[in-house]
Amino acid sequence: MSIQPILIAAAALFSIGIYGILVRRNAVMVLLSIELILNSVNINFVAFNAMLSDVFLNGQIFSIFIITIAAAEVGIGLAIVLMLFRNRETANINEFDLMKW
Amino acid sequence: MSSFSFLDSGLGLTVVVFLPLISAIFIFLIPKKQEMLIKLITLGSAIVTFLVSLVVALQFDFNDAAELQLGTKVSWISSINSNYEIGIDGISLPLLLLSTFISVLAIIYSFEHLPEPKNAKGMMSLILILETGMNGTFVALDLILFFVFFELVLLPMYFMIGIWGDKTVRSVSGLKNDIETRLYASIKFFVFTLFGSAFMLLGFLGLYFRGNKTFSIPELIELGTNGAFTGTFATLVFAVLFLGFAVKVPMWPLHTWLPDAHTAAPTVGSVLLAAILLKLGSYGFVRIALPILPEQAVAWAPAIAILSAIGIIYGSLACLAQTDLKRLIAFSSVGHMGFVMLGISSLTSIGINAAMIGMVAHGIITGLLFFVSGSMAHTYHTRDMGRLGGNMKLLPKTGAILAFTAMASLGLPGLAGFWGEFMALLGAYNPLPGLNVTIFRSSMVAGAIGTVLTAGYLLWMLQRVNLGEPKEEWIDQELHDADNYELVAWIPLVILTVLIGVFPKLIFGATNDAVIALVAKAFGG
Amino acid sequence: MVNQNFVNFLAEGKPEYTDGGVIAEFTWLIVVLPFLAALFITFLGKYLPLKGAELALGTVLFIFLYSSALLYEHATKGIANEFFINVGSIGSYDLEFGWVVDGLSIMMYFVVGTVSSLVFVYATNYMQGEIRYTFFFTSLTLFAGSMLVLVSSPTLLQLLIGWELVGVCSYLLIGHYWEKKENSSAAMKAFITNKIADIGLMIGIIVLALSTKTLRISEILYQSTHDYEDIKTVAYLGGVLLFIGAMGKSAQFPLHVWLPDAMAGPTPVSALMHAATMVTAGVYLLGRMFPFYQGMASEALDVVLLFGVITLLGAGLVAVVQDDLKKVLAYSTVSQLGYMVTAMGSGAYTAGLFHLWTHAFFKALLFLGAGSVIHAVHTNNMSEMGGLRKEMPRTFSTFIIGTVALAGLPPLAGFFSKDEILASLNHEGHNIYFIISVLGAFITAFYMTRAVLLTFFGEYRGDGHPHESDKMMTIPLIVLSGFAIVAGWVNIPGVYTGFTTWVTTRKNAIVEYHPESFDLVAMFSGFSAGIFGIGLAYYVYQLSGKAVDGDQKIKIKPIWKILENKYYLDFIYFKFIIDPVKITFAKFIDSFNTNILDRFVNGVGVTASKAGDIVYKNLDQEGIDKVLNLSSSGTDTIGSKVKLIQTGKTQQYLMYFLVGVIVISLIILLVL
Amino acid sequence: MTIVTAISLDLLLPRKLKYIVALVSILGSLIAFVPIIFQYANYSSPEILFEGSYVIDKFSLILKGLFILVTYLTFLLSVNFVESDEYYQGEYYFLLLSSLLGALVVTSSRDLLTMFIGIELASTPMFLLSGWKKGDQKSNEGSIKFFLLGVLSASLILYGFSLLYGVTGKLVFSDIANTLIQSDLNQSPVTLLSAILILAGIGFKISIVPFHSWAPDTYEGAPLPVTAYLSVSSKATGFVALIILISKVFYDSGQGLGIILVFISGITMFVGNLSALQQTNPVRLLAYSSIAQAGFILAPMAVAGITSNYEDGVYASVTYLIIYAFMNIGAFLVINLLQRNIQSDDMYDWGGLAREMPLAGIFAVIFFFSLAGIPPLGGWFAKFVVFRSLLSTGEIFGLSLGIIGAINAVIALVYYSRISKIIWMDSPNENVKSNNDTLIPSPLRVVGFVSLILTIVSGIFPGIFSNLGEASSIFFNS
Repeated sequence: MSIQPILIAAAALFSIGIYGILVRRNAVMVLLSIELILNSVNINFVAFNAMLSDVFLNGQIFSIFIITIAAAEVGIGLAIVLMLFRNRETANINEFDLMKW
Repeated sequence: MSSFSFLDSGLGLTVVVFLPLISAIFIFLIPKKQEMLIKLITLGSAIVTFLVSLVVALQFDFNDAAELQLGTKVSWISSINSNYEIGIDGISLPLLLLSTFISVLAIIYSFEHLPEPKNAKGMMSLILILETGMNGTFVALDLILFFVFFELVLLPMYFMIGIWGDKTVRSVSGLKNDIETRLYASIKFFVFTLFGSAFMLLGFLGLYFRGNKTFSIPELIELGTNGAFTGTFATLVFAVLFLGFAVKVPMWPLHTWLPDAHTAAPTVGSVLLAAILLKLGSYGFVRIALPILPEQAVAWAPAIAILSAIGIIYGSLACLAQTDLKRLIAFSSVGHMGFVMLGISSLTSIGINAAMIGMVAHGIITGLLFFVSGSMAHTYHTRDMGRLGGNMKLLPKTGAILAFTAMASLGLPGLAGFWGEFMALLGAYNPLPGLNVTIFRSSMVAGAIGTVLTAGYLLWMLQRVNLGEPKEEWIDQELHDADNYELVAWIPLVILTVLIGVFPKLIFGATNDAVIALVAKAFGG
Repeated sequence: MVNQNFVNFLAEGKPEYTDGGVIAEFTWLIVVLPFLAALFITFLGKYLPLKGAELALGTVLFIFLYSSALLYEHATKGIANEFFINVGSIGSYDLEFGWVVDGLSIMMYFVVGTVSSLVFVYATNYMQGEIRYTFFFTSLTLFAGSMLVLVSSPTLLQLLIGWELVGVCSYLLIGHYWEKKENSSAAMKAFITNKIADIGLMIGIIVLALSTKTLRISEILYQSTHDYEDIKTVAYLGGVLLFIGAMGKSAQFPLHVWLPDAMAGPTPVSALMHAATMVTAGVYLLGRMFPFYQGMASEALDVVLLFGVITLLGAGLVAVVQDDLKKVLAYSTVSQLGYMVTAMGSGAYTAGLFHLWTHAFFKALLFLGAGSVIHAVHTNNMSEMGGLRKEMPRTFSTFIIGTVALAGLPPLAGFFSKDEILASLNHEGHNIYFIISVLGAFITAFYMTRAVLLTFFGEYRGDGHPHESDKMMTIPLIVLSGFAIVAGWVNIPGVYTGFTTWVTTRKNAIVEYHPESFDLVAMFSGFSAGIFGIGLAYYVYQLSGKAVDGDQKIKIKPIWKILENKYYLDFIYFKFIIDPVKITFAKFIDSFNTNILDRFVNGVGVTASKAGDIVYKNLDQEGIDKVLNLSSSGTDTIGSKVKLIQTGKTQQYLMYFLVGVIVISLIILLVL
Repeated sequence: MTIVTAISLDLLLPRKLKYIVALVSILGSLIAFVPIIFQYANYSSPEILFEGSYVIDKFSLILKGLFILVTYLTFLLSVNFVESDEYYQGEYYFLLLSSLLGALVVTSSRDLLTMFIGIELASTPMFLLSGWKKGDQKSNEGSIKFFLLGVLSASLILYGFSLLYGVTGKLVFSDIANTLIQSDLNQSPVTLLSAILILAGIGFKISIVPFHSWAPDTYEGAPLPVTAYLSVSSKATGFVALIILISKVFYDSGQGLGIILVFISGITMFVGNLSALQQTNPVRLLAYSSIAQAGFILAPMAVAGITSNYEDGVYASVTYLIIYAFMNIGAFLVINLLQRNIQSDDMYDWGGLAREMPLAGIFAVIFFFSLAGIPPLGGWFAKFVVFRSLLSTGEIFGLSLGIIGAINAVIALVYYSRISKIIWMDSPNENVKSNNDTLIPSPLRVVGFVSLILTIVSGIFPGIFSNLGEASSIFFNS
């Protein structure tokens, strides 16, 4: 089967993620959107791997690394969000604008 | 110039350049309390520096003044092929001596005359760093080295003006709220000069890349005089060099930082500024811009001549309008440096010689003028000539020296100032063949008129400050005439003024051959 | 253009002379000594019994003796020699000082020596108890030195130096009483006026030096008398420029304005500088360069002649209306200088110098006499004098001698010199000028007689009891009156013309007309003019009633007014030159500096920080909102998005990010 | 072997007791410095590990050395800060060290995967550290912004990588480059797109316009030592990655990229400097200044991208990085010192402070004017090599960028001179309370003098540093 649909799907996922990052107010949702982006990247890698029938499976290895790192990042992200929530009783990232000039 | 005849390993010059810096660092380590110790060390090192420079001068072979002597060439920044290359010839020697000498006097003066906030430690170390910068610029034969020293003087002067400067608040045209003179002046001075030199650095790099990757001035001169640099490239490079040097000189219309800096600076500061820092620019023209880019020099000479003529007239007229004593002298510097540049622009051996002696003379005379005016401002707590008067009666010694210096400054024959002016005019009447004679002769006439205006404002200044009956506000006041520190600092300059005036060979003896060689090499004239 | 018969003359060779031997070699002594003396007087004078006056006196006496010795040597052997010291070279030019010993300079040495010795003696008494007594002698000595530097100079360079030094000394001396503003202003006026003239001299020197490739006067003269091409081209220009310089020092119209004001100085100063020495510098310059003028720049001589004649008449007329005794003498000096310049202009080298020589003596005499009078009555105004001949017999008699000498009656000095000038004018065929000069002689006689009558005759109009001055003052008067009588006898046409040989004995030969015997036309007219002038004045101021009313009789209102205002020259200068420069231009430049240049510079700074403000606030911090708001104003769909987007900073930053990416990719993929 | 040392350190650390941690990590970072020196000393040829995906050459060694030294200084800076804040010491050092590890990895990484891991490893800990002042809302806010943008940038980088992989099927840079050339895809949209995405991602780390917006806030919020580290080390990491990628992967598709970079660096200078002019908060000022400096560091690479004369570019950038690192840390130190005495976000409260603490005053003069590039302080040489490499080819982009640089140097002087002016020339501000804490704790003293000496030496004998830069560039391109 051709690779285009998959790539398009990945791109779509990427864009949705971006949209989410920009539009959702809740920090958690933003984190999730980022997850989406990372997954789109994963799809890319796997798809390419398949397309190129890469014997070293570089793509798949890469995607595994990405998954792990994504997990770590979300962890950190949640930690920060928690901390914020503790201090501000809100997870709405748009309310964090102390440091206007 | 390409083949060096090293009489020694350049040790002497190295000492002359770096001894002050070293002692400055040493002074940093001495606790503030021991003022006397600090002052003595400073004075000692300055005197030693001066003596060493004298020794160097004695070693200098005057029959061979055209050659760069007593220098050395040690690898410095190998990766860009920039070397610690130093040496002196007849052109740089007098200026070097001037610089070391004036520094000594400046230090002697500031022994007892530190403006608020006293802090001898700071002031002394700044003077020493400044001296390193000045001496270094005069001996450096490598563009990068030259640049570093050229810039090294900025910081000390910036702080000298900014910390010890005049604290009166004044309004500045174009700025909404008023500002302390010293702050405005210091940053103006700093930014102006950096503006010039930042572009100058680009110019140096341009030369570096066209001149098969060397920063060595002698080698570049070799190349330049053999026409290596031509066309738009050369025009651009000369333009930026001009910018860098002309700001320092300062040439009209890049002079506006000067009056403010001088008015704001403490006495020692303005003395060093007038006596030596201004010379860095004109020296740069003679040492770098002219011989490396002769073609462009010829192309630019008329412009420079016109600017100088404007500077002369402009400066003198501005002087006539001043009520502030130090500001008046500052503007007079614009006029006098105009003569220097006029001489340089003529591109003849006469003109450039005139410029050289003009630099030295201006250094001595204007330095002295700033000494005197500074200490008067210190005594009267005002520089407003409207309030001064009868100074001759109140402070006879100071007044007498002021009068003498004013006479010297208006180019009185028999005193140092005369040679610079007269010979500059002499050079400008017959510029290098091929230059537009009309322009130069009219600039010469302008210069000649300038001499009259100069006499005018200086005599008027004398009339307002020195002569007449003292104003009653001073009569019952306790005013101190020049004390010994001041006299020790001033008398040598007076003597020097007379000596050079009567026996200009003191300067020409060194410069003439070098200048002739330079002109012959660069312009074949 | 080259004066042809002159070149022919040269073929015949120069007059005889020797190198002068030791006495010439050591002439530098008289030049250097005054400066040393001045130094000592300044620093040690206070501690000496006579407050340093003795040092000054010793110096000038030495000068006097040495110069008389020289003069004797010269009169007997004839000396022409010059010595050079190299003080450095610039380019191909040697800068040389030195001293020249020849007829001209020796004559000047002698004049300077004699007059200054007498004036110094006079001054020791006259200045007694005056403020800054010691410093006065310092500057007086300095002045003598500078004058000697000037007249002894073998190079144009040294000439210029002496020239300006003389100017400065005059500044010091005129402004001696600088507590009062008008005095220091007068000093400034003198200095600046001279400085202006010096532009001419400077440029003239530059022109000549560059065209002849040398600064040595004798060399320049040699070239100009041997038809060198380079100098020929600039000869006229150079000649006129040099003369402009001379106009300054020798107070030629219209640059004479400084001299009358210079009377603000103490009288001895006026006697020394503004009668005998300083003002003769210009004439000396013309004399020194005379071969050049004759050889190359004879057109320039016409200019010289013109100005000379104008001066001698104009100044003479003004002298008539002066009430200030010293002013009368001042203007008469100007007019006499006019005579000398006229002589030079008419090519009468010897005549000019001869008048310089005689005039030096009797004018010094007159000034000192006036000083003695003023010293007695404490005023300068003749309207407050009168009848002093009884109180001050010696002053009176000597003053009379001076007057007669000046009026040009035989056998006194003035007669011979003035006669020679008239003779040469007549010989050269300058008829109008001749007539004017005769008229000038008449006027001279008139105003001098007027002065005498107003001062010494009638009854005393001032207050207090004037009495004869001290010996120290009267002796110089007597000596000088002696000179005023005999000085003319050294050059009597047909009888004894020693003076001519003196001054023409120099390295560069002079050719000119020497009257073999008296030119009767000239002699008669000059003489009668003198007599007539005296007679008329005597009639107006003595026979017909009181002397003070004399002015009223001859007063022709308009002319009188013009004269009293000195042709409005000062007015014009101040109105149209000094004030504009000093006030208008200067102010303009200053405001230009602060309001244009500085404002511009500061403006750059301000603009930078403004730009910073914009960049930071609008672009860096909320620019994206702005951009999007702009774009959003279009369609609602975006607008709705925008509402979502621009709500907070974090997402705004994210927005930045992506917009950045998109923009860049667009640029790369589409543009590049 | 360097990396081994570093890893072993991290493994060691958490088990240690808290108060030792600081000591150990400081010592550790020093120890880690030793093998670097040895390796550099007896360097023969690049060591290639994991079939070319991890290379130790002079370039990497020099930068490793830089990173370790910087981290060491950061530790010293931190000591007092961490002590003032009672808990989580171990973690603090651990996080810094792991970030260092990431940086070290990046220097030698020669394939997509390693580089990605390195970058992540370097940046992830910083997210936490920037939020270290838990009570402080600014700190939180800074960290969340930092985090979100960071992750976004990471994902962009990843997307770019994935595209590259997709196009070539390789991970190792050299292979990728070869494939790109062989099947000449250098100018193909996909390659360029990936290049852009990667550039954007890295642009975030080196905070160039328009990816800089997080920097001021995060810098302001984060604890000062962390800020110093951010502005020096992680910026450097980004640059290392950028340098490697441009000159190893995209060196033939440079044209368009280069031109874009030229514009970016020009704009970055202007935005950074002009914004810095407006700052009264010293940290924000330094933030913007570091943005402007990024523009300077980027410039040579940008021009190199156009002329594909990478040696000069790398040489200039690396030299600049090295000198910049020390003077910038010094600058942060100065802020730290002054704030210890007068706790304020407005530097105008520090009027005349130098009278009380002259040493800090001298530090301020040296470091800030060095940043401004005034001889004989190190900064001038950094700027000089940049100008040199810009003018070296004499083509128009370089020239114009040089002129822009010159103008910016002048602008920068104004705000760099401001702090010195305030503390030396202004009169003390009465209504500011000072906790008269003028004495300087020894760790900070050490930091101060180390960076002082390095700054001055690099100014007076720039030979040393420029040799490092040169060596790195030459061996790097071999």
